[in-house]
Amino acid sequence: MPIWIYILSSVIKSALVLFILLTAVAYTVWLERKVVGHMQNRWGPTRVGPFGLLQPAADGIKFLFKEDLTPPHVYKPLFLAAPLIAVIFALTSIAVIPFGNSIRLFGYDIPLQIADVNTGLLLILGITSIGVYGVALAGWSSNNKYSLLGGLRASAQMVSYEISLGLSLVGVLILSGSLSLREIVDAQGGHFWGFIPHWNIFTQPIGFFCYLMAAYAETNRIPFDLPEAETELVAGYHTEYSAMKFAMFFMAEYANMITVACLATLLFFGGWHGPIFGPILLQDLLPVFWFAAKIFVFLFVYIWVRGTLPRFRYDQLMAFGWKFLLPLALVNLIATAIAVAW
Amino acid sequence: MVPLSYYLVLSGILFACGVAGFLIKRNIITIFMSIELMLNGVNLSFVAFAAHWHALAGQVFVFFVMVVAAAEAAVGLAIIIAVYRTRETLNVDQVNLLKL
Amino acid sequence: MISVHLILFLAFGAVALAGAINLLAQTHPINSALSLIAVMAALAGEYLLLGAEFVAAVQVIVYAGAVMVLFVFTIMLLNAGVEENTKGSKVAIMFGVPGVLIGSLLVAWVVLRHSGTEAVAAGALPGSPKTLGSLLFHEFLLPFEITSILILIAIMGAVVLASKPPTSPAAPTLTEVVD
Amino acid sequence: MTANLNLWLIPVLPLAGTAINGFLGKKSSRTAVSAVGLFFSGAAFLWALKVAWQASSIDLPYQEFLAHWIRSGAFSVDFAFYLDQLSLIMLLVVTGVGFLIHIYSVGYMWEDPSYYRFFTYLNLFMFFMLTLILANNYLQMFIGWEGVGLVSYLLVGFWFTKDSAASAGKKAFIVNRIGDFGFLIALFLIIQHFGSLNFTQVFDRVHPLAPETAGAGLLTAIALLLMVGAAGKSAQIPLYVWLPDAMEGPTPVSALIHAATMVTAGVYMVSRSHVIFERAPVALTVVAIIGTLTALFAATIGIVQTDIKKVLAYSTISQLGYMFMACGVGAFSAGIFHLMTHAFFKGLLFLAAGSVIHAVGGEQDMRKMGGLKSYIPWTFMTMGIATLAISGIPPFAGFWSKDEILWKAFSSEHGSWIYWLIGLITAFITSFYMFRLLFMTFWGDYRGAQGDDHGHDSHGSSHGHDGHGHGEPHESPMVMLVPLMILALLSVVGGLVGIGDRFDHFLSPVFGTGIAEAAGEAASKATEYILMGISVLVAVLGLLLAYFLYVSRPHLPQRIAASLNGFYETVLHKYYVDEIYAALFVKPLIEGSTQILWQGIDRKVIDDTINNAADGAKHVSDEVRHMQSGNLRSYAGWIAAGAACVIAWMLWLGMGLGAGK
Repeated sequence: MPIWIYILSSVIKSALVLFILLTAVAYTVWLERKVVGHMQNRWGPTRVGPFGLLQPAADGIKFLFKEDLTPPHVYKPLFLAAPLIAVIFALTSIAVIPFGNSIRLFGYDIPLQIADVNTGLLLILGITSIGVYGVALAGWSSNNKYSLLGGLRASAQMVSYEISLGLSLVGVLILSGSLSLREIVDAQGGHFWGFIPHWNIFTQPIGFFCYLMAAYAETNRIPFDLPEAETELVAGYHTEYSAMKFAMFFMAEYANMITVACLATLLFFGGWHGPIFGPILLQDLLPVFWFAAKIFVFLFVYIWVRGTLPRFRYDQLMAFGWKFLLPLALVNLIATAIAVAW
Repeated sequence: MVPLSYYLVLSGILFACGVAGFLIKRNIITIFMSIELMLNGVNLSFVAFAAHWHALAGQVFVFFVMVVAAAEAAVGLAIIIAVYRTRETLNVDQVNLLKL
Repeated sequence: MISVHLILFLAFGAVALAGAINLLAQTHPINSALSLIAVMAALAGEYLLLGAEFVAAVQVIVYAGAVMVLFVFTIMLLNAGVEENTKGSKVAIMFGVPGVLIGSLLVAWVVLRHSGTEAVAAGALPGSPKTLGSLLFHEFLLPFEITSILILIAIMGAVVLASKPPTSPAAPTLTEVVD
Repeated sequence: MTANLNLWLIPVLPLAGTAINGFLGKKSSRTAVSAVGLFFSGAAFLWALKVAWQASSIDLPYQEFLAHWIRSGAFSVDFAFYLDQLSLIMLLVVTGVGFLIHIYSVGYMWEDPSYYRFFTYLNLFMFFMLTLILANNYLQMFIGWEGVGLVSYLLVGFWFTKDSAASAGKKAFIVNRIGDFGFLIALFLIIQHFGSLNFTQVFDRVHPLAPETAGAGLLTAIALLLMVGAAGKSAQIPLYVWLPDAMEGPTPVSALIHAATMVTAGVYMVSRSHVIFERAPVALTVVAIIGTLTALFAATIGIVQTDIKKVLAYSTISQLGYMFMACGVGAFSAGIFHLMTHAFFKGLLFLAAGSVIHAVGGEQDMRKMGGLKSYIPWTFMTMGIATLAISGIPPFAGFWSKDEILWKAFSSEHGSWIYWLIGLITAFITSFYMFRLLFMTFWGDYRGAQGDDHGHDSHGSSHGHDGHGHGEPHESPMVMLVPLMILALLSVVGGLVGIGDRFDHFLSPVFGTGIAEAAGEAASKATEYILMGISVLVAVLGLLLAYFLYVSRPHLPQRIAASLNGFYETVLHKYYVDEIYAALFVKPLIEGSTQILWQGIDRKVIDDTINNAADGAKHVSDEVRHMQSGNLRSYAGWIAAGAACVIAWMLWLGMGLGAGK
């Protein structure tokens, strides 16, 4: 295709994806409040719009119009930079995520993916690993002991669980023999003897478990949300933040959740694979639907876990990461390698 | 197409900056960072040469350098922490007693 | 595409240089650390230009993602402030800086004189993970194993060194050693 | 060598005694110490007797291998023992006389504060001496050689608190070193040219060589060097000076080491290597001349000595001279014969002298004695016998051996009438001064101080014999007298073994029915008897002269001395030999060492080199130290500068190569 079409399509896809993502973030928040509310015998947001569906918009407006105050004694440049770093890297990592096969528009078949990097997985890992800086710097720059502790915890925890995360993925990589997400998904097409889908979750249950745990820790979600443990450190690393900056951290967290969900779907649940039927257009859109559905499931699980589990102690967190999760991932890796070698 | 010498010059400058940082910075952590900077400069020349001579060994070397750098960072920062515990300072100019 | 390649090279190089110089210019270690991260990211870009995509990814993950996080962590832990400007050593100024200048000038001269103008194509040498892996596990197996032993020793050393009091900050120092 | 004689026991037994006494003696009682000492030396003696008895039944020489010692290439040395007639005789003499002297020492040293030390040394001496005798190679012999030298040093300086004793010990040691030097060089020559030190091997390789009649050669050199060693050990000119001073040691030591056994080691060594000497006529002549001169020289000094032990010391030297004269004329068996008899009567003389000294309470000056024969009859009798024996009055032992030597000196083809004449004169002088000693000591009336201090405290407090004040001279205890009597008996009958050349025949397997024998047949029996008569006559003349001068006319000697004053003085001062040596060797040595070696080389060269090096290093490091300021950044600065230099250098090299291409 000509270069301009390539660029044009990229721009359009980027805008589209960004819009969808932000919306998703917003409604994930709404969903969380609703679900947790019901779990706790509450209604959750109801006032703004039917079922409080407009609540996210209200929140956004509120964030936007709140006074953006910067406390004295903070280290300004980094205090300002930290939320940007967090949100930017959170949003960037979505760029390499494929939502489905390519679709034909105007005679060109356009891949449903912003950038098809053949080491996409590594890229995502790298971006998430850089995302740590957002939290850490926020905690340090806001010159407040709670924030600092939060930042320290965040950086330590993220760096620790990154290892388990990477190792838990290696099993999948061995099976699919590629780092390109698209190829990984393609490798999961088809079924075992007819009816069981050829998904990695069935061959890599331990790997999936490790991934899930590590991902929860990476995203600082319950039960691993030590960096913002409100009972100990007022609000952790974003204690000093308010208004839009706080919103950025918020968005970053949920965007990361979505990225994780996408990765889980792609790596373990066969991505957009699913029953295809109906007319051409439907056939083109169904994969995206399946993909979204799977992501929704994961988000729900996130919320569910939050509603259910208590918070770890920090030493328990570290012990779990280093003494249980990492060895488990290693065992899984070795087992997979042996199995493949046969 | 970029001449090889550009890469080499770039890496050389980075390395020189590292050395200079080692020379003029007082903070022990910064000095440590300048060491990492030197290593990065070397890595760049490794990769450039690898591409120039079509020898992947260069990139493998980069891995080893990285691994060593990581290990060094771990031990070095642990040492820095230990030093800070005893001297209460990170300024190398004040850490000039050979034993304490 | 030649021009694009050159432009990208110059851009990344400019970032790297700016970062390196900023590393020297800044008086606060955290700023130096961030500028160093910038340098590493830029170098990752250069690696991509050279086709060493895997190296680039590892550069980002290990260096930018782990080693530097460790640095930042240490800075935060020790709450390192702006470095005071002490008159430490005349030697470093009298001999060191001229030495650096002379040495780098000599090297630059040699490089420019002898390396000629052979161009390196963009992605000249695609270092795909597969090939690198096979190389690493076949020809460089022994160094690989030795390195792993080195890492093991480094882990233990870090733990021993940093874990004087019971509240040990050593746990994170282990992390990047492993990835 | 069918039977196993276990020769090794003989040296090892005294060594065990040494160990026990040396380690435990300090704590244990005198009785225990003496019991140990006597037991082990006696056991050695008994074993030696058993060996002698067995040896008659087996064929000698008998060798006994113990262990490998040195094995370097073709050259090897073993710990092994060698027994033939020669070493058998030495064995019996050493163990027998040694044992007797052990017994005697019990009485003599009883009150000495370091009694156990004395017996430790005595046993140690027995060990080394027996090693020397039984060695089957020169190196093992050399061990014994050095060992006896060491023990001699220890025993001469036994009362080391006394200055004269200490210095006498040192003198003995040093003078012996000179001799050992020659001995060692001889050994090196032997190793170089014969590739072995084993007696049998060396002699087998020497045998085919023709005698070096025409001038000097290798064998002559070896023989002369060996003779140097022998002269050192056996106190021959010019190395005899240590022996008179060695009298500072306890009297039993003088008897055992400096009369009976050790000093004869030289003679033993020379006759042991007779094969070499017989092929070096020049060396033989030198030996003979040295022996003869020593005999005469020492005898003349002996005349005027007044210290009873000094007299005996000089007579020992002169008797040793006789032995070397015998060896020099090729009559080794005669030398050994005289060695044996001399061991008997000279040992006896010393012990008797010791008994006399003991009687008069540590007094050694004969002018303070006299008239003792009524006080100490046993000592008098035994000493008289010994005197008759040494003077060569038949039928006592000395007569036979000395007459044998004189006859050989006259008749052997190596000998000449000059040796005989000098030997005869020496014999005359010998009998004169020996009887002088006897008369001055036992005749006349007691000139010693009664009860009060016993003259010069030559033995000081350490002697332990002035512990109880001597009222008047008293006889020694039985433990001291018994050895005297036994030795007296031996001095009477000991010579009879030599009648009719039986001794010669006994030793002939060792020395071969060599030159001396043939010569003996050549000369007629008549001459032999005439010469024999002359020597007896001379001896009697000496006796009469001594009686005339010291008994009937006691004041004559002073007048004679006064009349020929200068000569008398010279002789009294032993011809000023010590002074000459001091002037010639000792003082230049000390001066040289002080001025050149110590002040010059050690202080100026060595010390200054070291010190200056240290100071230089100190100064340099004072400067360089500033480099190591402990400041990290300055280190980095040095590194950077060095790196720049290295880069420049490598570039320069690259230039050179580029230019080269």
